[in-house]
Amino acid sequence: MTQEHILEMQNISKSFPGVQALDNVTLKLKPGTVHALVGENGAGKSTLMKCLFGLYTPDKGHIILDGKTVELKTAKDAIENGISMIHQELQPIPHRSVMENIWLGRFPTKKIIGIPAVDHKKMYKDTKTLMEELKIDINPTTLVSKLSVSQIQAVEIAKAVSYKSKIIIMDEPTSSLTENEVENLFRIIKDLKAHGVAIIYISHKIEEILEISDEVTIMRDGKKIGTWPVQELTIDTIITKMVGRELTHRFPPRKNIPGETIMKVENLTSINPRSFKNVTFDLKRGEVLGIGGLVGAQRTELVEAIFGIRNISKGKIYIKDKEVTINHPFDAKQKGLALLTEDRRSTGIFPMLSVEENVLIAALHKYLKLNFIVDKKTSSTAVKAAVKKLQIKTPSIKTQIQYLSGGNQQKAIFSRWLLTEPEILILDEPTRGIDVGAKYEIYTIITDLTRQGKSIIMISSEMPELIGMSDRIMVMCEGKVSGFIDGKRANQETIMKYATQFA
Amino acid sequence: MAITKPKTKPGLQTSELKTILSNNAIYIVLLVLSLTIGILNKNFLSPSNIGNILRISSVRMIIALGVSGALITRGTDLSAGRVVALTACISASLLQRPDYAYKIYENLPDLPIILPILLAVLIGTIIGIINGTIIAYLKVPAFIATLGMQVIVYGFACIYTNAQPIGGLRDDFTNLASGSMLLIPNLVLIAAIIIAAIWFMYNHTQFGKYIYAIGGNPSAAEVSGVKVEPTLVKVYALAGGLYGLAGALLAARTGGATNNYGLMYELDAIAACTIGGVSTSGGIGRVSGIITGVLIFEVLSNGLVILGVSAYWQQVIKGIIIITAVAFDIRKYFAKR
Amino acid sequence: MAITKPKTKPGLQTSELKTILSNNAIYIVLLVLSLTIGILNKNFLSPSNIGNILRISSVRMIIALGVSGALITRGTDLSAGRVVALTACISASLLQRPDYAYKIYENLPDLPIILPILLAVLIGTIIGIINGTIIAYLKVPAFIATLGMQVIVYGFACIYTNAQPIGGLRDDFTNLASGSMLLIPNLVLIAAIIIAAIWFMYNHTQFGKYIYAIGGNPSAAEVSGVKVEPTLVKVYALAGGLYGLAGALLAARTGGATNNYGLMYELDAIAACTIGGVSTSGGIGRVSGIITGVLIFEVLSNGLVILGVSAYWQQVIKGIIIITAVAFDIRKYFAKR
Amino acid sequence: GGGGQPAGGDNEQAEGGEKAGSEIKIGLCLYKFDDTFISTVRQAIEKDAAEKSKATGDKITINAVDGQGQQATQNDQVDTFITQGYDIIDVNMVDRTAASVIIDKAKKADIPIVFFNREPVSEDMDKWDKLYYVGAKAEESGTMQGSIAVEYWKNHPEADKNGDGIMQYVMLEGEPGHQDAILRTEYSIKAVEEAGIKTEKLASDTGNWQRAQGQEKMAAWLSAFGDKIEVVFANNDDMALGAIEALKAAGYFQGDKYMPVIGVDATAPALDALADGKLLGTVLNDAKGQGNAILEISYALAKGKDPELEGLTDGKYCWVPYQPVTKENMDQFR
Ligand SMILES: Nc1ncnc2c1ncn2[C@@H]1O[C@H](COP(=O)(O)OP(=O)(O)OP(=O)(O)O)[C@@H](O)[C@H]1O
Ligand SMILES: Nc1ncnc2c1ncn2[C@@H]1O[C@H](COP(=O)(O)OP(=O)(O)OP(=O)(O)O)[C@@H](O)[C@H]1O
Ligand SMILES: OC[C@H]1O[C@@H](O)[C@H](O)[C@@H](O)[C@H]1O
Ligand SMILES: [Mg+2]
Ligand SMILES: [Mg+2]
Repeated sequence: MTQEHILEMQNISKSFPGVQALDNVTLKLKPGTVHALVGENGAGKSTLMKCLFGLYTPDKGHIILDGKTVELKTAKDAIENGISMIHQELQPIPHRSVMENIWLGRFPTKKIIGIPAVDHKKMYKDTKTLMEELKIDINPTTLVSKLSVSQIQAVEIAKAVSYKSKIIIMDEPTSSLTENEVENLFRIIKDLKAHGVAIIYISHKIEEILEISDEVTIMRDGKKIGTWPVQELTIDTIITKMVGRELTHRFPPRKNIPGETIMKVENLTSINPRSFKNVTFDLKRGEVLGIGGLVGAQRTELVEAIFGIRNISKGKIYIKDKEVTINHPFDAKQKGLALLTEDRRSTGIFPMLSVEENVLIAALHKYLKLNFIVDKKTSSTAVKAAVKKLQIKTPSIKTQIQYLSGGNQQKAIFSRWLLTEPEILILDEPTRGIDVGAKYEIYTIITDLTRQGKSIIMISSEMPELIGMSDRIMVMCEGKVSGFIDGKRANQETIMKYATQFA
Repeated sequence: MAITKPKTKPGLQTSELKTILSNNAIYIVLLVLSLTIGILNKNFLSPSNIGNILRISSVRMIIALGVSGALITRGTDLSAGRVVALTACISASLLQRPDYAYKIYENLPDLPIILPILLAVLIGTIIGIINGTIIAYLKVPAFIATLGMQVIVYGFACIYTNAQPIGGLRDDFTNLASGSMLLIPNLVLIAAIIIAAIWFMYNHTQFGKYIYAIGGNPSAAEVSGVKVEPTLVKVYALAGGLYGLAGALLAARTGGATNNYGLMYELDAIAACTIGGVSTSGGIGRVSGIITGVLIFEVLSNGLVILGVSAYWQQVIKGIIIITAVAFDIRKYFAKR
Repeated sequence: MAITKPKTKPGLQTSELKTILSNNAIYIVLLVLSLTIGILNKNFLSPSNIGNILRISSVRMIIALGVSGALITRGTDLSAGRVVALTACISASLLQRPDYAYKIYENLPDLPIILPILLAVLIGTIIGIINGTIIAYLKVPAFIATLGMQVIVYGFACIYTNAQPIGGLRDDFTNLASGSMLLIPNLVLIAAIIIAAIWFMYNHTQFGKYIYAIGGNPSAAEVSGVKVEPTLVKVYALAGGLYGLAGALLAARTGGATNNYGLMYELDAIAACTIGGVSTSGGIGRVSGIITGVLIFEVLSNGLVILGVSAYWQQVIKGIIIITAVAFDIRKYFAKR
Repeated sequence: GGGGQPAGGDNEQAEGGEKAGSEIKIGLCLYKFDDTFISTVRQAIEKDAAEKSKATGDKITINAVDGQGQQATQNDQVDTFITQGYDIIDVNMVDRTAASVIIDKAKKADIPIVFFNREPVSEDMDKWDKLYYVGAKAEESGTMQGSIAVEYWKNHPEADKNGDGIMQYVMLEGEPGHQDAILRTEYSIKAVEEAGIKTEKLASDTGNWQRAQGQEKMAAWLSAFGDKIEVVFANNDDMALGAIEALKAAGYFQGDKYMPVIGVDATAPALDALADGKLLGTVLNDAKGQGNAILEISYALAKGKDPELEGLTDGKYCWVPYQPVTKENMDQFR
C-alpha cells in the first residue's frame, strides 16, 4: 500500500506563537498525479508544504518518501530528495539574470586552468532549451529585476521543473498568470504527469482544481477535512467543505445604476514610449469599471500613473469636472483616490510592522488629535472593525503582518484603503491569492461601496471576476485602449478579441 | 486556521518563560552585567557611581536617539560625532568667561546661556537638513552622504577653532551640567525630557508612524501616500538638532571643547541602538531598547574601570561582552521555524 | 533609501549618450577629477606620481575587495582597519633586521619573508572566520559583530606591541613594497593578481554567484539549496585573509608598524565600494567599480596635497567631491519610470 | 600640603594614617593609551610603583585608564576615581584648557591632582594648592628640532640645494589640535629663523602622527616639489620614518642623494634610523624621568606630605627637560 504512494506526510502538526497552523495533517501522494490542496486563507496549506520542503520543522509527525522515513532539515535536503517547489511568495534574486536564478545552487561547471568555474555557455544553452521546451519566452540573460510579476512566475515554474524532481510543489503558481499562461502551465503539468512526476497543486481557483487535479485534499483551520478523487467533487462541494458552510453564489447580486461622471481621463500618455498612450475613459459614480487585457497591456502602469507613482508625458485627469494634477500618491489620496497595488510584497505590506499599523498607515490623518498625535482609541477601534469586517485571520492586531497567510495579508491591505474612505477605489488584481469565501466578501464590499456611490476601477486577469463584477469593461492592448464592453454583454471571447486587437 | 490562546496548549509554561526571557534579553543583559560588576566591587552600585553612569549616559542617549531615526528608516548617520564636536566648539566659544585670557571672541557680551545652546541646536539641524536632502532627493546612500558630511564638518570644526582648544567656560554654563534639581542631575533631567519626547514621537505621532513605515517598506510607504522625501529630511534634521544639543551639553560637562570631540561617537551610538534591538535593515526599534543599549555600554565602560581591568584588556573584554549580549538577544528573531 | 519600483523600464527617449554617461558615471568622475587636478598642477600626472597613487591604492584596493564581499551579502566589516594593524605588527615583528637593536624576538632566525606574510594572512583569516561564524550562526548583525571584533583586535594589537612602534624591518621585506618588476611596482602587481582573482571569483565561480544570491535575497538563496551560513563564513574569512595580506604589505611599504595602523581604513574601504556602486543593501557590486572607487579616493587625497590645499580645507573639499560624485552616479538607478 | 584624605576611603585598615602597609590607590588618566610616549610614561610609573611598594611596604595600586582622545571620556573616568575615593589622581589632560571642571570636582572631594604632559592653563593651576604639574615644555622639543636643522644647515653648505640662502622645508604635523603638534610646528621654525636663517614653507599637512600618512604626504610632496625640498620636519618620529620610506622609494639615501629629516620622540626605530644615517635628528621626551617624578609626587601626597622634590618650580611645577638626539650623542639613549 505504501509503495503506491511516493510521499506520505503523517500526522503533521506545527504551531506558531498563538497559532496552531497544522493539526495532525496527513497527506498521501501518488506518482504521476496532481494532488490539489485547497482551503481558506490561513488553512495551513503553505505551512504544510514548507514542512515538506525543509523550511519548517514540524512539531510532530513524519515524512515518508518512497517508503523511507526522511528528515528534511533544509531546502537543500528536500531538493536532494527529489522535491522542488514553486513558492507562493515569489522569491527571485533581483539583480541577477534569469538563468542564474534558475540554476542557483547547481550551476553547471567547467574547469578554467584547473579551477572549477561556472560554465556560462552551457547554462545559457540549458536555459534556452528549458524555456523552449516549456514555451516560455524569456531571454536567459535578462535581469530578473526587469521582469514583470507574471514573467517572474514563469521563471519560477521553469526553475521548479528544471530540477527534474519526482515531486513538485506548486503553491499558487497561477496567481499572477494570465489565461494563456495558465493554459501553458497546464500543458507542462500534463507532460510532467506523463513522466511520472507527482504534483502538489495549491490554488484558490476552483475551476483550475477541477480541471487539472486527480485528487483533492481539503483543509480547514489547520486540520485535514478529507481527500477525494476529483470526480467526486464539484465547485460547490469543494467550497462547502472548505468554508464549512454553503456558498450559493460566486458573486453577490448587484443592481446599482451608475450615476454622473465622477472622473475623466483624457489622452493619458506615459513618458515611456513602450507604455500606455492616449488613454481616455470616464468613470461614473457608483460604477465598477473593469480593465481587461493581456499581461503587458500596461494596465498596471496606467493606474499607477493615475495614482501619481509613474510619470506621464501628456494627458489630463478630471475629478468631478475639475482638472487635477497628481504627482504623488499623497495628492491622489487627497483627491479621494485609493490604489490597491498588484504586488503585495514590494508595494503593499510592511512586513515587520503589526497588522494594526499596516491597516492604519494610509488613513492616519483621519485619527489625529491636534493634527499630529495618533488617537489610539479611535484608530484601534477602526482597525478592529476592519479586521472583523474582512474576517482577517490574525492572532491579534499587534501581530506582525509577515506572519499572516498570503490571503490575509491581502485582506489587510484592502482594509487599509477602505479606511481612507475613498471616492474612487482602484483595485489591481484585488483577489489575487484570496480564497473563494473571502473573495465573495470582497465582492460584497465592492457592491456595498458602489451602492454608497463610490466608484471602482478594477484590473483583473480573472475573466469570470471581470465579467461578474464590472458594469463596464475597458480592454487594453499594447498600452492603448482597444475597446469598451458593457458588463452585461461581456464574455470571454469579446474581451479576448479586444485584448489582442493590436497584437 | 486556529487562533489559540497560548494558555490552552500543554507544555507552554516553559516556552512562555523562554519567550519572556528572550523578549527581554537585553534588559536581562543589563541587569546581569550590573549585578556581576556590583558583586565584584561594591562601589559600583553606590548611589554616586550610579549617578555618574547616568550623567555620562545622558549625552550618549541624546545622540543615540538622534541616530535611531536614521537607522529605522534604513539609513545611518556617520556625521553624528563630528557635528557634536562642531556644535560643542561653537557653543563653547560663545560662553567663555569674560576674564579668560584666550577668548575666541574678544568683546563678546555675556550671552544668556540658552542662546548658544539654541544656536548649537540650530546648526546641528541645518547640517541634518543638508544630510537629509542629499539622501532623500539626491538619492545618495546615507552611508556615503553622512560619511562625506562627517569629513566636511570636521574640516569646519578645525577651521573654526584653528585646531586650538577652547577653554575657560563660564561657570553658569558648566554648572548646567554639574548641577542638580531636586537631587536629579540636570543632565539626566534633560535626557529624560528628550527620551520622553522621542518616545512619544515614535509611538504616538503620525511622523513616528511614518518613520517606521518608511523603514519597513519605502515603496509601500510611498504608495500609501507617505511623502517619503520630506519625512526623511525631517528625520535627519531632528537627528542633527539632537547632536547640536548633545554638543552643547558635552561642552558644558567637560568645561571646554576641541575639534577632536565626538570622535567615533556615531559608531558607539549605532552600536548602542543595534544592541538595543534597532534593526539595521530598518523598520524596527524601540526607545527603551536604545536607552538600555546606551546603558549597557556605559555600565561596561565604567565597570571595567572600577574593576581596574587594564586598558588593553578592557577593549578585548568590552568587545566580547557586546557581541555576546547581542548573540544572546537576537534569538528572539529566529524563534520560529 | 529610496523607492526603486521593481518595474523600471528603459525609456527610449533617454538618449543613448545619456545612458552611456550615466552607466559610466563613476569612471567619468575619476577621469574628470584626474584631468582637472592634472591641469592645475602638471606634476600630478607625472609617471612617478601616478606610480605613487597606484602603490598607495594597491593596499587600499585589497582591503576594499575584502570588505566588498561583506557588503554584497548585506553585511559590513568594521574590523578591517584593526586587523590590518594587528597583522602589520605581527609580520613586522617577525621580519626585523638581525642586527636591529630593539628586536621584539631576540633570537629569531632569518625567516623567509613569505612565512610572516602567510602568517598575517592566516591570522586575518582566523579573525574573519570568527566574524563570519558570529554573523552567520549566532545571527549577530554584522555591524555589531565586526565592531566588537574591531575593539577586540585593537586590544590585542596594543597588547602585542605594548604600544611601541616596531621598526628595523629587513630590506628584502621593504624592497618587496618599493621594488618593481618590468617597471611595474611589485605592490601594483600583487594588487593586480588579487583583483583578477576576485574578479574571477565574483563572475565565474559558484561561490561568487552565491555571494550575490545571498545579497540579493537570502531566503531565495536558501530555498535554492545554497548553504547560506557556510558561505557567509567563507566571505568573512576571505576578507580577513585579504586584510592580513594588506597588513603585511603596509608594513613593508612603510617600513614599520604600530598598533595605530589602519585607523578607519574600513570606513574608507566601505566608502570606496559604495562610490564604486556596491549597494549597501546587498546583491550589487562590481570589481571594476570598487577599483575605481578606491582610485577616486586616492587621486583626491594625493591631488589635494599636491595642489597644496590647506589640511582643513582638504577635508571639506574631499567630503563635497565624494558626495557629489555619488549623487551624480546614482542617477542611473532612478531613471524615470 | 597636608593630610589628604585618609588613604583609601573605603579601606578601614588605612584609618591609622601613614603607617607602612597602608594601601594607596592612584588613578592614572591618560589622554590616549596607544600613544607611544604616553604608554612609556605609564610603564615607567607602574614600574616605579612596584619598586616603591616593595621598598616601603605600602601597597600602591595604579589604575590606568584610557581617555581615548576624548575629554568627555576622561572626565567620566576622573568622576569614577573620585567616587571610588582614590587617594591621588594623575591626569594627562586630553584638552589642556578643560582642566577647570576636573579641578573643581577634585577640590570638592579633596583629592590632589598631579597633571602631567599637558599643562593646564595657569589660572586653572592657581585654583587650588593641591595641584601639581610634571612635564616638559613642548616648545622646547620644537626649538631643539630647529637647532638640529640649524646645525646641519650651517655645517653643510650643500644643504641649500638651490643656493638661495633660504631653507625650503616641508612640515608633517600631528593630529590637528594636539598641543605637541601645534607647538612643535611653531617653535621648530622659530628656532631656525632666530638663528638668522630665512625659511620658506613649501608645504605643511597633517599626518595625524601616523607613519603611513607621513609616507603618503611625503610621496605627494616629492612629486610636487622634487628637489626643491631642503629639510623635512615631522612632529614625531613615526611620521619622520614614513617620510624616510617615501624618500627611499624616490632614490634618496643612495649615493649622495640626501635629505635631512628631523623627528621627535627618540623611539627605538628612530634611533635605529639615526644610526643608519637616514634620520638626521630627533628629540627625547624623557618618559622615565617624568614617570618617576609623577610617582614621587603622588606618593608623597598620599602620605600626606608636601612633595619635597628638588626643582619644584613655584611649589607645583616639575620640569623634566627634553634632550636633542643626533647620531653623535645617541649612544646614551640606547
Ligand atoms: N512564520 C510564521 N509565524 C507565525 N505564524 C505563521 C507563520 N507562518 C504561517 N503562520 C500562520 O499559520 C497559519 C497558516 O498559514 P499558511 O500560510 O500555511 O496558510 P495558507 O493556507 O497557505 O493560506 P493562503 O491561502 O492565504 O496562502 C496562518 O494563520 C498564519 O498566520
Ligand atoms: N513592450 C515591453 N517591453 C518590455 N517589457 C514590457 C513590455 N510590455 C510589458 N512589459 C513588461 O510586462 C509588465 C506587465 O505590464 P503591465 O503590468 O502594464 O501589464 P498588466 O496588463 O497591468 O498586467 P497585470 O495585470 O499582470 O498587472 C511590465 O511591467 C513590463 O515589465
Ligand atoms: O599621540 C600623540 C603624540 O604624542 C606626542 O607626545 C608624541 O611625541 C607623538 O609621537 C605622538 O605619539
Ligand atoms: Mg499559502
Ligand atoms: Mg634654498
